[in-house]
Amino acid sequence: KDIKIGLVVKSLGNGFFEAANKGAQEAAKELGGVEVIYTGPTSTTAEGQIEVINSLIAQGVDAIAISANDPDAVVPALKKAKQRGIKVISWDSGVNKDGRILQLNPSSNELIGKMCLTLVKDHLEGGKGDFAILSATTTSTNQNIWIGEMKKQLKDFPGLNLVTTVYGDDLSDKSYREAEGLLKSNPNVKVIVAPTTVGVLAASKVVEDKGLVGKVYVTGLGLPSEMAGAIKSGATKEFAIWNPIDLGYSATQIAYRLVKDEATGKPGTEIEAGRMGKIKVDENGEAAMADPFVYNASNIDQFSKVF
Amino acid sequence: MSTVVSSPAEKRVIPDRLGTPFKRIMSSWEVLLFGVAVLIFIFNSLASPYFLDAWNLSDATFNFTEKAMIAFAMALLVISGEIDLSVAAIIALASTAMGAAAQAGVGAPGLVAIGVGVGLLCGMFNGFLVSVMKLPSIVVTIGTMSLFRGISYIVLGDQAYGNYPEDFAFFGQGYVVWVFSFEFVLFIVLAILFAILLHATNFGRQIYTIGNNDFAARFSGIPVERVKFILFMLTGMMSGIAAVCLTSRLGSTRPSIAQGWELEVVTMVVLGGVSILGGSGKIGGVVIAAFVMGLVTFGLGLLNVPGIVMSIFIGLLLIITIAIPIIARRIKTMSSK
Amino acid sequence: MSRLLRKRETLLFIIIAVMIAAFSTRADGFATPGNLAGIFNDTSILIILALAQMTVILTKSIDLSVAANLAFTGMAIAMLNAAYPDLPLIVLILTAILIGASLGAINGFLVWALEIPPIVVTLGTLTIYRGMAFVLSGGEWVNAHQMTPTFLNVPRTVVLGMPVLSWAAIIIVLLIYIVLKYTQFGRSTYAAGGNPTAAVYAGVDVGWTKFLAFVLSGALAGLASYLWVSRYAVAYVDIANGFELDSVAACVIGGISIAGGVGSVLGTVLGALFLGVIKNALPVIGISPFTQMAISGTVIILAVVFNARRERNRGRIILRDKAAAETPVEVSA
Amino acid sequence: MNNALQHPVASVATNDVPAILEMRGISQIFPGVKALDNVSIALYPGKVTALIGENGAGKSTLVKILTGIYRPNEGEILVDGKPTTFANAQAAIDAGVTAIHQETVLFDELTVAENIFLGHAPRTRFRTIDWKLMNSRAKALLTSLESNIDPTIRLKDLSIAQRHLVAISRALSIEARIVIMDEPTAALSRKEIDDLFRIVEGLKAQGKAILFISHKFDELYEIADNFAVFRDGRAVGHGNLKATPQDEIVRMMVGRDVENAFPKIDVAIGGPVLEVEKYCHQTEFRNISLTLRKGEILGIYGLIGAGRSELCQSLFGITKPLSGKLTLDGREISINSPLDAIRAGIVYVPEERGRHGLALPMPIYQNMTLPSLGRTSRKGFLKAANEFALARKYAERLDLRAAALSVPVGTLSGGNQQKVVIGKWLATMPKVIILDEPTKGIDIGSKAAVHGFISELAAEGLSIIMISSELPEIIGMSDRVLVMKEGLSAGLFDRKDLTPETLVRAATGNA
Ligand SMILES: Nc1ncnc2c1ncn2[C@@H]1O[C@H](COP(=O)(O)OP(=O)(O)OP(=O)(O)O)[C@@H](O)[C@H]1O
Ligand SMILES: Nc1ncnc2c1ncn2[C@@H]1O[C@H](COP(=O)(O)OP(=O)(O)OP(=O)(O)O)[C@@H](O)[C@H]1O
Ligand SMILES: [Mg+2]
Ligand SMILES: [Mg+2]
Repeated sequence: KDIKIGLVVKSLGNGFFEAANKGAQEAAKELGGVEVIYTGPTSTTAEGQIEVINSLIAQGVDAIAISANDPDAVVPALKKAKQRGIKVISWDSGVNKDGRILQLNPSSNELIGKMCLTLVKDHLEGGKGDFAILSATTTSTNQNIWIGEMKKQLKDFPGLNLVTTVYGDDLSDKSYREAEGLLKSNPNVKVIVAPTTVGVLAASKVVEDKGLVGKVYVTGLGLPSEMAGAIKSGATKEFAIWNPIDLGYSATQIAYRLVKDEATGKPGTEIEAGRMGKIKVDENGEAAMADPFVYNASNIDQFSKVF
Repeated sequence: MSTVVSSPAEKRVIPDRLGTPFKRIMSSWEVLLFGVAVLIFIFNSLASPYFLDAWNLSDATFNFTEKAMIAFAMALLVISGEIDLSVAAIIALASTAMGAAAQAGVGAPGLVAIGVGVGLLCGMFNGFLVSVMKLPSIVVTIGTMSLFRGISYIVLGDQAYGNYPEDFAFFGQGYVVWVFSFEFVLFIVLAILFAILLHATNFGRQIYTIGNNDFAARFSGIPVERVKFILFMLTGMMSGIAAVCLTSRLGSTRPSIAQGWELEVVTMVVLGGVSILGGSGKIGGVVIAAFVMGLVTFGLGLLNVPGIVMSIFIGLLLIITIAIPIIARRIKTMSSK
Repeated sequence: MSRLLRKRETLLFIIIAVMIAAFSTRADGFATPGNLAGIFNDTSILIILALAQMTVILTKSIDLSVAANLAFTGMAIAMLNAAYPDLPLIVLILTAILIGASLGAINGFLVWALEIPPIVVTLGTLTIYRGMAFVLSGGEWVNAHQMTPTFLNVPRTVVLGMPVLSWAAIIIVLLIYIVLKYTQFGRSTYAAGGNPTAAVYAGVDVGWTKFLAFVLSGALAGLASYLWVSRYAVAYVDIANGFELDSVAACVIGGISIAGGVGSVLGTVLGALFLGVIKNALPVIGISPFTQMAISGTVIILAVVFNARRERNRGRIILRDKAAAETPVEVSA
Repeated sequence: MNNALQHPVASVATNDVPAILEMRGISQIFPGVKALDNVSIALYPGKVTALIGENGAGKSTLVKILTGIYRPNEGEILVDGKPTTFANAQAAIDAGVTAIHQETVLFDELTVAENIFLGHAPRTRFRTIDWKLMNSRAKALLTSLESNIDPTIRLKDLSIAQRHLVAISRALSIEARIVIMDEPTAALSRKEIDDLFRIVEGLKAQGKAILFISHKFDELYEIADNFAVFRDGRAVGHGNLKATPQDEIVRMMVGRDVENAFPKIDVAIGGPVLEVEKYCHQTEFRNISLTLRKGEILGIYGLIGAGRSELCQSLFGITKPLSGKLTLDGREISINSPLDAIRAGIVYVPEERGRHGLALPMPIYQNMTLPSLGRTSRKGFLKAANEFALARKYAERLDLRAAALSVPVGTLSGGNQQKVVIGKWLATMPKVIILDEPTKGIDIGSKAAVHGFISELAAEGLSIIMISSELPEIIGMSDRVLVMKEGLSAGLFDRKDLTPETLVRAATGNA
């Protein structure tokens, strides 16, 4: 009988997660005897994810790998899964400790925060000046963590001045308006950094539309396929993202090993993850995959075809 | 007709009712809907081997119990000719209030009181705008929908409230006996209470009268405004109760909680055979509609159909079930002509 | 003059002007023509959708599926553009209008032929259309680099000092104004919604009028879908989520009666601009993003209260002339 | 079932010219009522045909068929001898039929000009509506009716009489060969009626056929050439009006002597029950005082829109008076809601049965017990058995005809619906009952029953206020009559002074 792994994402219809699914399917094929059920709610709500988790539990899957909409709210449902013998890990957007065995971070949060600040610095002339953050919803776990990290590490980047943080709710029109308003009320802002694709895209559209290309830059975390246009227009010079395909791949690999009892996922242990090599679990039960990778005009065409 | 003036001729007896009770029941909307529910049940059992399992079915009830609680009150409101689109926002606000109280160390009973109380207050605010200020409820509640949820955003921002007391978890996660969760039992109890209120009391009769003809209701001495106010209050209170259950089930509160539920609740009410134009509908129908929606989403979920595709099914189900009786009536009048 | 002042539109206009003035004290340059033009441009799509919604509301119906229609149609033409970059833009735009109109026709047909209440029909199609967008795209996005430059650039091309997007809104406003004011269909919408019985007596086909209103609403949503997708250079399932309620709110603020038969194009446009100004101003004057929702809710409620106050029974004044003759002072009351 | 031969076409045989329009064997069935039963009628160019019949005889129904609003269940319509079907109102307009309907069905929110021209507005050469031309034409039409209504104001700002003029203008604005007028004069004063008649003469001269409906015989004899009489949905007579005496027509109409129609019982009238002193309302009425005594029937007469209903509704707590004093059984009371009124023992049987009186989709028994639920229920819980018992009691007393007490009241005939409304209020056991047009739109049999019933109630000691626009009814039933004109009292008349002339003169203010 096949091993069934439920890959639960924040919401369906998001390029990032579609790419992660690609990786998961790749891992499934590689491992053999694994069926990956790619699923998620219609909109990014915890209630929707709980319904999805319940139906996975009912189907008796062997493992659930979830990118959560809310780190706390899904915990009761995941605990129930655990009681029924299902191995639960979280990836990308994490779940509180008692809801999962381990959390697979796309990269370490610290590194991501640092990467964002580095991107900002690289876009600023002389590495000094004002910048602002355009985030997703006010409740997105990982965005909030990264913003927290950026604020924490700001002292290591002496010339940078964070003016404000605004929220576009991952909606194109709202992000657009927020970015527009932000530039209006803070004309000194030279860089907008958005740790979410919708945000980077909308902000670069604003820069383009306002004829600010070359004066204001947009950067952040986004998928190459979605960001290609912004790079071409010049609103964005470079941006970063880890590889979501690898993320889905690793999550599936880890879930498989846990189901097969080839790993425990206990803090301090290591887990075999196919082509990604060994992944280490730290004392918080978190694991980091790899550094974010920087994309710019030189490599965008190559990667925008992939994810 | 040879004589024009009516003569007080032989007293004719008018029967109370026509037909047998059996015939009356068989021709009702609820029976049609029940048939649909049975079909879905059978289909689900055939389509997925996991469907017929007591615990799985018990889990599935969580898909609809909270929404259905609100739907009961909403049904009364819709029957009276009004609507409340702010119910989901009331959940958010009530849940936020409970969260804040929990951080301050309030225990489970206090939290329940706060959740229900905030719901009640929100309902009173809606009721005030509709029945005292005489504003159209659909517009008012579009406004309060943003207002109530907006207040949660002001309070919580990007934060979340967690750390609810241990015993608070019972309302959303506890089981009363065997597979029957507290929520499910509460759902059944509320269904019975609402059925009694609507179908067996003077108040229920007043609701129907207002929905059928609120002029006639006013001309008959029914305090139309007061009844509507009470119904909004009741809907707010039920939203508060749903907020208690949902918050307890999630164990955390964010301002985005229960986003989009208002339309699902209205769908449930309409699917349950309550006329959106007011004046007719039964609680029984809403109960069956709750099961239908729960079974459809759960069944399709077992087949791993994406949620958004499920919503296509729900949309079709809504339109088709409303259309069937209309088409049937058309065909009947056409063939009789 | 006093008649002009008594008009709701004038008052709404004054309120918007006051708001802009107030905002500009908090944010320099808010009231500059350039910025205001920007706000107008930004509100264009809402204006178009609100006009679509208004036409339907006038007939005593409601179209909750406009935003879902936009999402589906937008996805369809974005995919079409990505798949066949050689298709001329005009074909794409016409396709968008056609698809939108067809979806509107489905709503209209259900309302007209089966007499299902519009709110039920569009509550159903709201989820169906968005679901179809998902099925169509398989959840994939259509991104900027997949769209052709013409497709993307036309709405932002500046013609006579304004982007085409703004012009599109202006043209639609004029068009709808003419349709509602000067065509038989337009007047029928007012008649069908204002007094359905009387409409039947006057030879107006109420069901058909509703059908046409839904088709028009759909067509406008289709047009808006192109504008949206090209403006934000991306198409995905969730675009324009929640806009159905925004469009209703714009109508209500603009004084369109939800009970049908009452309202003006100018009112709707002002209602949409009112929302546009607020949405654009709040981020600029540094209102916390968390407060914005509560503010817009409050504003909607206030607008409704205000509108209703003015509506309150001036009623049937049999004695008005008499009273006027007896005590001339009372007239103004 | 086609016995058209037994019902020869109602027209005047001496006409040599062919009819413009002919209806043959028309039947119209509503749930519970056969409104028209195999009637035939013909209209001739240059002639005014009077359509006469009691309330509910089916006159308006015929008008609605002719204007394409109803499709008859049986029968055919011939225009210029060719069979035609009127699929909708527009089809009728296209066929050259225009009508002033009995109820003014117009649009409150649209301007006067638009109300007149909706559906056939003048167009510019771009096929768009020509507002300028429309306004000027509307102005011209209104001027021809000697009215100075501004065509650009909204209809909602007009009085009832002005609305009626707009409705008339609308009918005249349509280029038609057949003009139907369903009680066009009901809300008009004498001067306006004269203007209208001048226009009718003009239409006659142009060779148009006119169908004229009115209950006022003097008007009919003044304007009509031919007549047709309906009774209970059947055509019972026709001929040349001027050659037929009024008595004969009345006999055709009601099928018996009129004097018997009002079975008023002589009652010893007691002391005052309800005293109204200087009742004033913001907009509807002023300075109305009246005294209602035990066992008395007080009639209130006036033209439509005189404010009678508003007065009585404020006595019942629906609207609030601005000032005034109300005394019941010697104690001053204040009534702020219908519930107060019901508790005090004052009830109101509204004029608009369907709108204000009944919840049509709900069962008969539930409608009947609505204001008495307190008595039929226990501790707020419904007791169906009690409800049925109460409903049955009054249903039997009023001789209600219904299939069962649980059928929706909307399925009953008009007269039976009216019985339900009256029963509903009698069940509250009131002291004072206000009847607003109690026999409006109900068939002759029921009407006599209602009249008999009203008399019985008075004899039992109930005090009754009866609003009516029908002179015979008001004269036949009332002990005293209050006449209202434009919101003011225009005189109080004792039974001995009641003549049609005095009442009409008081109501219209014309000599
Ligand atoms: N839409 C309807 N549904 C059911 N019954 C109706 C309808 N319209 C009319 N009737 C009934 O048909 C009969 C004829 O009504 P109609 O309005 O034609 O009378 P009328 O001769 O015009 O009376 P009046 O002089 O009061 O205007 C009445 O009994 C009335 O109640
Ligand atoms: N100026 C007006 N504007 C709007 N509606 C009016 C006006 N005048 C009268 N009406 C309507 O006409 C109806 C009759 O008016 P009212 O009750 O004052 O008169 P009435 O003397 O009772 O006449 P009747 O009962 O014969 O119609 C009312 O329902 C009222 O709504
Ligand atoms: Mg009539
Ligand atoms: Mg009246």
